[in-house]
Amino acid sequence: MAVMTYAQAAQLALRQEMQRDPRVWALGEDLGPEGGVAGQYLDLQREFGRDRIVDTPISESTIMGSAIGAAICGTRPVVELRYADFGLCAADEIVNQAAKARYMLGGQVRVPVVIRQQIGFRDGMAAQHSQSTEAWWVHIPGLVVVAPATPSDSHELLKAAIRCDDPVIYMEHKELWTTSGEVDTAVEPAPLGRALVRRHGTDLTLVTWSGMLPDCLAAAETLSARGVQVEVIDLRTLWPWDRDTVFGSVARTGRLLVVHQAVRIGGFGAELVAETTECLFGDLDCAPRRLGAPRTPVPYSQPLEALCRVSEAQIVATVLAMVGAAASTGHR
Amino acid sequence: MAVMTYAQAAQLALRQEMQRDPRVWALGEDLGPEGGVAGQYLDLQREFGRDRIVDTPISESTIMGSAIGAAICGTRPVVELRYADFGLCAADEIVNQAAKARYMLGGQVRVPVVIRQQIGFRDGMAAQHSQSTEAWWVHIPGLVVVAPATPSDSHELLKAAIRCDDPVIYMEHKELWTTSGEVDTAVEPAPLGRALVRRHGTDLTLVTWSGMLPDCLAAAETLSARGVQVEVIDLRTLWPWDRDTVFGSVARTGRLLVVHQAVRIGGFGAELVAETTECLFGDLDCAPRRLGAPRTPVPYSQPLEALCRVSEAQIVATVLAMVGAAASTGHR
Amino acid sequence: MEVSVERIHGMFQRMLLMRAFDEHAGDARRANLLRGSVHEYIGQEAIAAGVCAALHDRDYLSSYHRGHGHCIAKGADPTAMMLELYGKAGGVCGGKGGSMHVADFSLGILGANGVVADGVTIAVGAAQAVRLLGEDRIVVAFFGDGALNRGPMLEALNWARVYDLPVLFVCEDNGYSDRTRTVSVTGGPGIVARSEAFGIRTQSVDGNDLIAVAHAAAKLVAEVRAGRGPLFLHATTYRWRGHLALDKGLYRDPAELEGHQANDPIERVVAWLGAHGVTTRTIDADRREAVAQIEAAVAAAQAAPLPDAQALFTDVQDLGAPAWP
Amino acid sequence: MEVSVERIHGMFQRMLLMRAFDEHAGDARRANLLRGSVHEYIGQEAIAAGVCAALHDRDYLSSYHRGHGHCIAKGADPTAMMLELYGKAGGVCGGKGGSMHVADFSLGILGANGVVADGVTIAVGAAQAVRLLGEDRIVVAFFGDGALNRGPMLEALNWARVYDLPVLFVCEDNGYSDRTRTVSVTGGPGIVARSEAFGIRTQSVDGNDLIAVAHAAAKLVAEVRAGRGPLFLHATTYRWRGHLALDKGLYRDPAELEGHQANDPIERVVAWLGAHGVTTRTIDADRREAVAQIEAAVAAAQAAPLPDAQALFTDVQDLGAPAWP
Ligand SMILES: Cc1ncc(C[n+]2csc(CCOP(=O)(O)OP(=O)(O)O)c2C)c(N)n1
Ligand SMILES: Cc1ncc(C[n+]2csc(CCOP(=O)(O)OP(=O)(O)O)c2C)c(N)n1
Ligand SMILES: [Mg+2]
Ligand SMILES: [Mg+2]
Repeated sequence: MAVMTYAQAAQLALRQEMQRDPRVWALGEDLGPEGGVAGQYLDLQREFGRDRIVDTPISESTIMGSAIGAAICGTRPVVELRYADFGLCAADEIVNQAAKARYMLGGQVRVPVVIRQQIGFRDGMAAQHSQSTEAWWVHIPGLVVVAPATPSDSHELLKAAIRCDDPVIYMEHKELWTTSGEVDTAVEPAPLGRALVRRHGTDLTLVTWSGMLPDCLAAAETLSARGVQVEVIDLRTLWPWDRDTVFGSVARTGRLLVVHQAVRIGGFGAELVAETTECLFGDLDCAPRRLGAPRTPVPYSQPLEALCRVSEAQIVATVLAMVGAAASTGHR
Repeated sequence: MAVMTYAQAAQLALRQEMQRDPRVWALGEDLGPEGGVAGQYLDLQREFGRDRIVDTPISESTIMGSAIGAAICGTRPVVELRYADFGLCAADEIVNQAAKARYMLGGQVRVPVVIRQQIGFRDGMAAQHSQSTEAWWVHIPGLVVVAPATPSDSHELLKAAIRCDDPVIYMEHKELWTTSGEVDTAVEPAPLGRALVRRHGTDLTLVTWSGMLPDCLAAAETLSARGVQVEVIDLRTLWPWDRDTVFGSVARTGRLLVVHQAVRIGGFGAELVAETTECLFGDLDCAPRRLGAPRTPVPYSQPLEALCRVSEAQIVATVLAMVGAAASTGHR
Repeated sequence: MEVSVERIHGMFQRMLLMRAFDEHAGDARRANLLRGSVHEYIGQEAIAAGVCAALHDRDYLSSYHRGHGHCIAKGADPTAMMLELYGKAGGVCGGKGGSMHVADFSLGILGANGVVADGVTIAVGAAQAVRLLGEDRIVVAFFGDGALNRGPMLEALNWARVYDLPVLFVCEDNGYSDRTRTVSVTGGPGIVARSEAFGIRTQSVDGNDLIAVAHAAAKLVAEVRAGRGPLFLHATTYRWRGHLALDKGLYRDPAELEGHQANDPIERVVAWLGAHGVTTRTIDADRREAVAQIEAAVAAAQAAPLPDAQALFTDVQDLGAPAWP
Repeated sequence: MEVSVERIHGMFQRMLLMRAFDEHAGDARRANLLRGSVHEYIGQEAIAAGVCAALHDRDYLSSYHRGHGHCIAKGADPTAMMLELYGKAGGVCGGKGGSMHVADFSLGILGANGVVADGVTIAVGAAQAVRLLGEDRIVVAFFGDGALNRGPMLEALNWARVYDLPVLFVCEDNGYSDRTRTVSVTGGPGIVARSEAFGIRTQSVDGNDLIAVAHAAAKLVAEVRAGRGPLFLHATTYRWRGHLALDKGLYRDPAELEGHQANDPIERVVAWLGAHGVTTRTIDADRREAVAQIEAAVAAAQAAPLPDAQALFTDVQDLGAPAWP
């Protein structure tokens, strides 16, 4: 065990995997000079050389396309696309090639590539550097989607993603890089697709992931003091998501709230709510709800950006309304 | 009134708008030689010249980027991206520039551009030429999303899209090009954002759009013979979608089924189900459901492709299950 | 570097196979026996034959939408390919890919591709894998003249030069990008100037002259193998058919087509082989053999079973069910 | 084409303003008074000043992430820009854009841009609009050396040539792409070879020499205006600061920086103006005036009100509510 930041944990995971498997390598812009925008590649070029920590031209299409070629030919590339916004510059390669190659070629190849794209708001990065696009990738057959929320998961899930034989969209949150916590540095990575119950509760199931986890836990704390016990589930893997954990919880609590930083309309919360409603309609005590950003581009100015964020207060108020509404109508 | 195909109606709409407004023009690959892949630009280059029907290089990024520049500088471009799959080659330009320019620049500009992307299966086009990506665009603030299902709408909605001052993702379905029907050639375009009830019914609300409309109407016919009256709503505009019409109907029928050809997981059906559940929970007689393609790439082989399609039989069975389930548990 | 008559004869036989394959594929598509997009390679066969003859089985090849010829030239089994076009279970991709995705990984064929230029970015990545794994292979990327206007293609040229990758780029310049004349949408001095601007030495060749292509390819492939890549071969040619089987090519002047048909790469090899002692009888036998082989492939394809329903759900990805109840 | 001392003097004043603006912007970002990414233009001012002096107000300009200088050079109000950086309601974009999206459409400034090269594709489209509307304007697109490796940039060069558009491309070659030396990720003979490969006549200039830039730009702009475009200006320069305000630039040799600082484009104009009869007193007054103007802008920005909450929901799009209850 060691205490380290989310960025350090990510660096350690990649380092360990590169030591373990010579086929693992990474490519992207500016990985060498200062170890990436958050230091998540710090010192790795020194250790593994310029052929395994590859500094690339500003060529997102080819960064992605070449990684696909390298993946189907026996290596395991880790692609750094920096911001999820720039991930859109490689959307064609991700969707039309990486996600489909195995299927289209009738299983002749696999595409073991990790596609790192940072998501979320941070400090006025504005409309072109703040998006959370996880819903897009969940919709695309062939992709696995992972979003770690803690230093421990930053370590463990990156390792798991690197060992996955299929393309993994791996979304790190900009605001989490500097958070720190305990990391079991010797851990064997857990299988992808498992959620974690971060807090147990009986009154309502709150499903979240990535950058919203701290706010959700804080809200749960506040609510606990007011007598409402919220079960907080950190989804960790968005595709495939952990139905057993979520459904098991909702079946007990009868209430579902999904919280994410992405735009609410068309976000992944819609899928979770729709699927849960289809499967557990009879168990629901009130309408499942979703909280997310309004359907506006992310503004630069601080007070406006703040309004786009789901706040702890909003979570608390929503939970109270859901619990109260159910209380007033009683079990149906 | 005239009888014409969906492709002819689209051609007529563009022709009329180009005659009406000299700032309207179109660009894309192969618009001139044979009038586009479906003849939807037939003869227009002859009428309007190569400067207004522009044949472009295979440069999706610049097709889209240049249209944005031309739109903010006083013209009204219609962009032909051919298949929605290739639309991904311009995802960055669509999302990071077209959708956000007006907002980021504080309202200094508008981006009146129509972005045509064909969706859907047709006859073995396989994994890279069959996708329906409407859910992606609905999730992006700044975009309007339109999907006509009939020749009449192919005419009317394209005109409306061209007159819209914001970027419109305009999705035509490959299988609809050759369908024919009555078109009021002199019609003034209706406002975007209005659904049409294609069939009235009292037992269940079926919401659909684009290529699935014919199958849904056929299923409704079959169901009617079995005593189940389905209300079929053609959404036409996916963002903003017509809440009044959908909610009004669901409030009456108590049941919602969404049918689309896109992958079910993460599709736009999830948003419709989630939002309707949040707003009309107390009015629902059974769990709302969604039908869509499985989460697999689209296979080439005919029987496999057929299995990806939502069939009339599947719609009928689902509706019967929903109506029956509700009947057995009674109004709650 | 001299290429023997025997080897040219072998390449010629492959060309006949490509021709027969696509004659059938085009007709079958027009007869609605096949589905989707079928892009015939007819008229361009000398390029695939000449280039692939210089390759080893272990070398990688990436192709584009007009990909049947490259697969055959690299040694793929025409029967398994034909099954693929017929969407059958035994097809090279189990019937799930179709014409635009034919591939045979056991022969290093990374696949045809439905997105213009994407195969090229994949090819440079394959070369990076070769480098990283210390393997003795090279990579050949085929693409059309239209691809040179797509950003990813141009990025990939830069990429190959930056990392000095063992790639041979082969541009099959048939003058058309779909229904548009490529020259009308291509600025500046042209394709060779572009590749050279990225520091990639480029050679032009008459792509309808098998002997010339074979010589050029043998030299360039040897250089790439020796670590002097990336290099670029620009081969001029012409496609006889429409852009795809259902395109009648009406935007072309019939005289233009006739001129090019008179320059049939197959008949040019026939003449050369004749001049080098191969008898008409042998050549006629070759022709019959190619047609017979494709007829057998078609018969096999037509008789073969369609995929099982459950194939829909295999090879999507290891994690997660493609369809929840 | 001769550029008068008076006009050079005017350009010099703009350079001082750019310098003062970005001195403050960088410091303010480091002091966390500003947010997001702030890319200082310090050291590159002669390019914007020299090029924009050749433009009319009605001409269009598109910029990139390092965009403050271009806006000032084109005549944008530094106060409204500073308000934007401070996220204030009266900012050029109402505080919703910030440093990476400064723009003033009334002066033809289409905006800075957060995505490398995207401003260039927008610029060629602006030129298409000019053509279609029969307007008398030209378009200037500024971008960095790193952009030349992005596909859309290369596509846009082809595009401008194919349609013979009235565009002047201006590459500000400061040797770095973020923290990476551009030469290490750029294959072949370089930038000029690339633009010329697309048939775009290209001129190189010492981008730290205002006089040279001004002369070159005057000539090239006149040519583009006369319909002889597109053309390309390749201006070599150096950025003194890190890639962005929070980057200390530790990957650079301090000696490299010092060498370039000795080549300060501002001090070079000072020397030239001195040699052409402008007094030290005048120049000192200019310097004070620039600093004073920026100080006033900062004071105004700091005093100005933040946007109202409802600004969040304006200018998204005409149809549909951004947030349903
Ligand atoms: C990114 C992308 N844009 C457009 C298309 C549609 N398309 C398919 S082939 C083709 C023309 C390609 O021309 P070229 O590269 O010269 O190859 P050829 O067909 O002549 O062999 C086009 C535009 C596509 N498949 N991918
Ligand atoms: C498509 C895209 N990829 C990556 C980035 C991140 N990024 C911002 S600026 C930059 C370097 C640009 O270098 P150059 O074009 O030379 O401009 P300079 O910063 O030197 O002025 C990079 C990689 C981006 N903004 N957009
Ligand atoms: Mg071609
Ligand atoms: Mg630079």
